[in-house]
Parts: sequence; structure tokens; C-alpha cells
Amino acid sequence: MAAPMSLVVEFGGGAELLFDGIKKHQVTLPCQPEPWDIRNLLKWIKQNLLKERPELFIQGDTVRPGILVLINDADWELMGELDYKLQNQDNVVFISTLHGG
Amino acid sequence: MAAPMSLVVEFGGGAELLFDGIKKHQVTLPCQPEPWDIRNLLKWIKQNLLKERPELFIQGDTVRPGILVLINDADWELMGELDYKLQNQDNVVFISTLHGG
Amino acid sequence: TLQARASLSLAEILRYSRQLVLPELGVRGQLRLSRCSVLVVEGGTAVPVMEKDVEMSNLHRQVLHGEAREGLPKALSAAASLRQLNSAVQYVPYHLALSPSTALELVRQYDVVADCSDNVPTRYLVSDACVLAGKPLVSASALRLEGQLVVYNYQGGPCYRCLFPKPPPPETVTNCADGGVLGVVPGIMGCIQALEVLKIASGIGSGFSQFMLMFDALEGRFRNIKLRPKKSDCAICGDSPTMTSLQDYEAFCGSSATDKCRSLHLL
Amino acid sequence: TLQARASLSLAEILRYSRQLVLPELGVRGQLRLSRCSVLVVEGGTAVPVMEKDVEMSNLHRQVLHGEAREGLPKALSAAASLRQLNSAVQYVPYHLALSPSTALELVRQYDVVADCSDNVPTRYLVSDACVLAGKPLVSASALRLEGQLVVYNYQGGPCYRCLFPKPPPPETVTNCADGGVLGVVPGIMGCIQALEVLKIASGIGSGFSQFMLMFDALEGRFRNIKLRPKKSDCAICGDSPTMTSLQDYEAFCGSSATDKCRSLHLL
Ligand SMILES: [Zn+2]
Ligand SMILES: [Zn+2]
Repeated sequence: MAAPMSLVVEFGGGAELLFDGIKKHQVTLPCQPEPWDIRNLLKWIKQNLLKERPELFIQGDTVRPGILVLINDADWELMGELDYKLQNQDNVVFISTLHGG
Repeated sequence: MAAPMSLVVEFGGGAELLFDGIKKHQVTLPCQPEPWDIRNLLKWIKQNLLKERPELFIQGDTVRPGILVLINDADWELMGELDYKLQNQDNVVFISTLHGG
Repeated sequence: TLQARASLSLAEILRYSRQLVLPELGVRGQLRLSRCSVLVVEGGTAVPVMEKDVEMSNLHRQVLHGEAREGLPKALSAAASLRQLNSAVQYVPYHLALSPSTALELVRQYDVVADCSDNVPTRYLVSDACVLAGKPLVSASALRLEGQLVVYNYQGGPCYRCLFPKPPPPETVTNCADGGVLGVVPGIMGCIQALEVLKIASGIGSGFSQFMLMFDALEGRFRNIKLRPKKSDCAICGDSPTMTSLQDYEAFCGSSATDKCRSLHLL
Repeated sequence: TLQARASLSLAEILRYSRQLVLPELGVRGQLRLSRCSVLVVEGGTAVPVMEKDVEMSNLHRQVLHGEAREGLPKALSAAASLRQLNSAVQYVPYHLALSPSTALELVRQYDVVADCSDNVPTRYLVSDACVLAGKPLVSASALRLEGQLVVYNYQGGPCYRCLFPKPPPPETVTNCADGGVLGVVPGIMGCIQALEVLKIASGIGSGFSQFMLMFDALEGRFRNIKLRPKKSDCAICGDSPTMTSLQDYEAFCGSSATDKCRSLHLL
């Protein structure tokens, strides 16, 4: 049984526009039988934070192309991507890449 | 008896020029009867790291005017200045203020 | 093709005296700079790279274009402004659209590439051309009150495609015309981009290979993000690349290098 | 003294369209900007603020001065360049040295002050004048490959004297002529300074009151440092200030606002 977990979840690069324009979210994840990983977090975000057009954020069970996921200021690819086991106080950032100039 | 302590000590804004031009120092402080504070650290730096002209870094028992001391990215005034008790893995920065433009 | 030189002229010593005294650069670094060529890929808000004319709505952020330049090709306006600042540098304005058929030959002629373009197909095109030509790419972008900068294809680090193997869905891509941009944000990102070009060109090296600089102008906060390394399965820079030449980037991205909005209006 | 206005002109809407769409700024913020006046205190490498002529050794970093401007007063050169970029803004070049007898009256006429000077006496003079006049001060500096930025005297935050009650010993002070500076570093710091001025002027507000931005160009790293609050015992902004007018800053600092090195050569 995983204890409740506090995270800071951030959205940037325009991804915040799908979340009422709010960039920084203090999040407490409830207790659940299995440990929290990014895969579960994405489902939780979709159900609890996402305000509109989920397909612009999630495609299948992962984030859509063009969004970088950062766990404690590192690319999630370095951390195990969807399988990364969240730790209390982790900082997870979803950042849309910019193309403007 | 305080255990040996690891710190990152950094110099910047030109203060590094008194330390062989090296900005970042991984430092291990030896065991000593009383806890390590900034006052002791300054003495230790003077004896162990400072390469030249100590009066450009230390005046009396404190740093000379114009050098800001930062403990874990905060002004030392917020942390108790000379009396701050160092913790293992602390980051202490001595930064000379710049005036150029 | 600039010649290597053994010493600086008196005029160069006068002009650059304040940075020649820096041990990190010195005469050696300045001499390297003096023989380095940089390709700057610019993209107006609406039209592909290097083909854009100066518009009124550019002026709030693009300080290379004075008011009197309205309607001039951007490449020419920029070169004229730069020449006023430093006449000793050679500027070659290309008033043309970068395309898969011309990009590789162009990129091969330069030592470092700076991508300041504004659309996804061009970002892939420039990165792929840099991989095929073996050139480092300093890529910066800005939108609203945010900026991002990465150095790609440099000292064994990842390329743009390593980070973004699949293009974003076209409906998620926002440009400066739609999303807006605070005037000085591209200025800040462009100056940092110039710094990284200069560090690479002078041999100091860049800290942004496999790192992204993220800037939030509202908060006033910069973050350095550790990125993935070069991917062994990258289609263009990996161990067994499936791409050996440039492709059709508009088809790949499902969007055109010209302004999405404008295209919609035309349809 | 600029008038408050109820709406933007068509030319302004065209020029600023890309930032008018930003909810953080909007027409409201742009209107505030349009009636805001900013005093920019510049200091050449050798001579006090606003009294300096353009020198060859300035050009590698001061992009408001083209080569043709060599020998012109800097304030005039800068105003001429800015006028080419945006003729709708009013520029008032002051070709004079800021002094304790003139600073306060000058600062009182402006809404925000940007300190780009290069010596300690001027830093104290500008800060003290801003405290006495009740104006926010955006202060930026650069040397070698580093930069620092703080907003002083803004929304109850500290002033320069809160941070530095005593001036540094003159022998520890290095200027750009002696220490050098990489050309683009002041450019980066100046753009960020312009951003903070713009945020304060438009009502967005700055995150650098009681915070210092530190930039290391070699590492490519920015750090935000939490500073002490306003000091109740500050000589000028504290609860019982001992200073109620400007003083002799060269005597206070034990150094002159003119170049230390040059003075030494003259002796
Ligand atoms: Zn790749
Ligand atoms: Zn004060």
C-alpha cells in the first residue's frame, strides 16, 4: 500500500493552457495498492487536472509527441519514462516545445 | 564531536581569482569538538584555500564589504551569518558584486 | 572559407580589447572566432526561412530592423544593420526559402548553425541537414513569455530528432502570430544563442549539449534541464540511420513551413 | 510627464500586436507602458555616467553604437539608434555626469530607473536617489563572463545600501577595462534588465525584488538568490534614516567615479 504522495506538477510552453492556464500545481496523490508511476500519474492528471481537449496532451497511454516530460529537472528518458516510480516531493514538468522565433 | 562534513564551496564575481581561479571546491572539513559554523569555515578557508592577499577576502573575522555570502542559494543574513551551523552537503557561495556595464 | 590567421590587426585589438584580456577567450579564441562562419536561419512569423520581408509586427522584437526597413527582405535588412555595427565581418544575406534540395549544400559551407526559425518542418530540416553535414546547431525559440535553447549534434550529444522522433500534431503547434510573444523575450534568447555560438566557435565549448535552457520571463526563472543522450536508434544520427538524405518535411510534419493560420484563411 | 491614454493608435496595435494578445500584458499593460518614463543611467568604462563618448573598445558589446558613431557622445548615439528603431518613443539624451546635486531632481521625473553604470560611487548615488524619490531601480552589471541583476527599492524590498552598507575597498573593485568582459554578456544582462523594466512599467511586476539573478556565461547557468529583506537600520531606507539627502559618493567609496586605472596613470 503506497502512502499518499505530494508532488509538484508543472505545465509549460503552452501545455498549461489545457489546465486553466495554471502552470504550477501542488498535488497530493491518494493511497493506492500499487506504487505510483508516471503511467498512473498521467491517468490521474487526465481525470483530475485536465480541463479540455485531452488529445492535445495524452495520446494512447503516453504524452503526445512534442511534450517533454521532466522528472526533477531531468528528461524522463533518463529516469525510466512511464515506469518511473514516483517519490514523495518529486517535481514533474510537462513542457510543450516552442517553435516560435 | 562534529563528524567530518562535505561542502561545496564556490567563489564568483572575481573572488575566485584569490583561489587560483577555481570557482568550485569540493571541501571536506575535519572532525572538531564544536560544530562547524561560517565563522570557523572562514578561518579554514583562509588557512587551506586562499592563495593570495587574504585582506581582499577577509577583514577581521568576517568577509570584506562587497562580498555576498550565500548559503544554499540564500543570503547569509537570512541564515544567521557567521553563526550559521553548517550541515553536511551545504553549498556556500562567496560572490563579489560586479559593477561593470 | 575563411583563412586561418596568425595574428589580429590593430583595429581588431582595439575593438576586442575588453574580451582579449579574458583568459577563457584570449587572442587564441578571438583568432578562432575570426575565421568561423555561422549560418543564421531565420523564419518570419508566416513564411519560410530567409524569405520574409520586414513587417510592422516584427519590429517590437526584431531589433535588427529599423522602421525605415519595412517591406525590405529581412535578410538584407539584417545584413545592412550588422554592417553598420561591424564592417569587418562578411555578411551573406540569402533571400530564399531553405528547402530539402538546398539546405545541405548551404549548411556544409558553414562551421556553426543558429536556428531562429519559427516552424516545425524547418526545425527538422535544419537539424537533419546539420547531422548530415556534421555541424553543431544552436537552436533557440520563444513564445508568449517563455524561451527554450538547446545545442544539438555537438560533441556526441543528441540531435533534434533524438529528442523528438515524432513531430507534434499540427493542431498543437502555436506560432508567434497566434500565441503572441513579449518583445524582449526573443531578444534574451537570441543573445544567449549568440553566446553559445561564440563559445563553440572560439573553442570554449557549450554547456547546452544534452541540456536545455528553459526560461520563464514571468517568473524570471531559468532552468537547466538534463536531456537524454544521443539515441542509438535515431533515424538520422543513430547507429544504423534509416535517413541518409533530406526528406519532405511538410509531409512529415503534416503542416507547411508557411503560416498555418494564413493557409486556413486561404482554404 | 506623459499623459494617461484610453486607447492605442492603429500604428501601435500593428506594431505591438504580438504582445497585445498576451493576457499577462494585453492592451491594459501596453497602455501603462506607453505612459511610462524610464531613466537609463549608463557609464562608460572610464568616465562618469552619461558623459562618455563612444570608443572603439565599446563596440564589441554596446550594440546601440554603430562604427560611424565613434567619438560621438554615447547618449546622443544611443538616442539616434533607438529613434531609428521606434520613432514613437520620446528619447531625452543627457550628455552629463550624474552628480549628488543633479541626480535627485532627474530621478524624480521618471517612473523607473535602470542602472547600467560601471562604478561603485554611481551605484550608491543612483540607489540613494531612487530611495529618496521613491522610484524602483533595476540594476544590472557584467564583468568577465558573469552578470548580476537585482531590483531595488521596489514593493517594500531592500535598497542597494541594505545589501551593501559599506562600500568595497577600492583595491577590490575591477572594471571592464581592467577585468575585461565578453561582448555578449552585457547584452544578455541588458535584455533581462529591459524585461524587468517592462514588467514593472506595465504592472506585471518583477520577481527580482529581494532576489538576485546571477549568470555564469562559461557554465551557461543562471541562479536566483534569495536576498535579505529591507533592513530596518538601513541608513537611507530604514526606519530612522540618518541620510536624508545625497552625499559625496567618491569620498564615501574612497574612489572616484572616473576610471581608477587612468587616475593611476596620471599620478
Ligand atoms: Zn538523433
Ligand atoms: Zn536600504
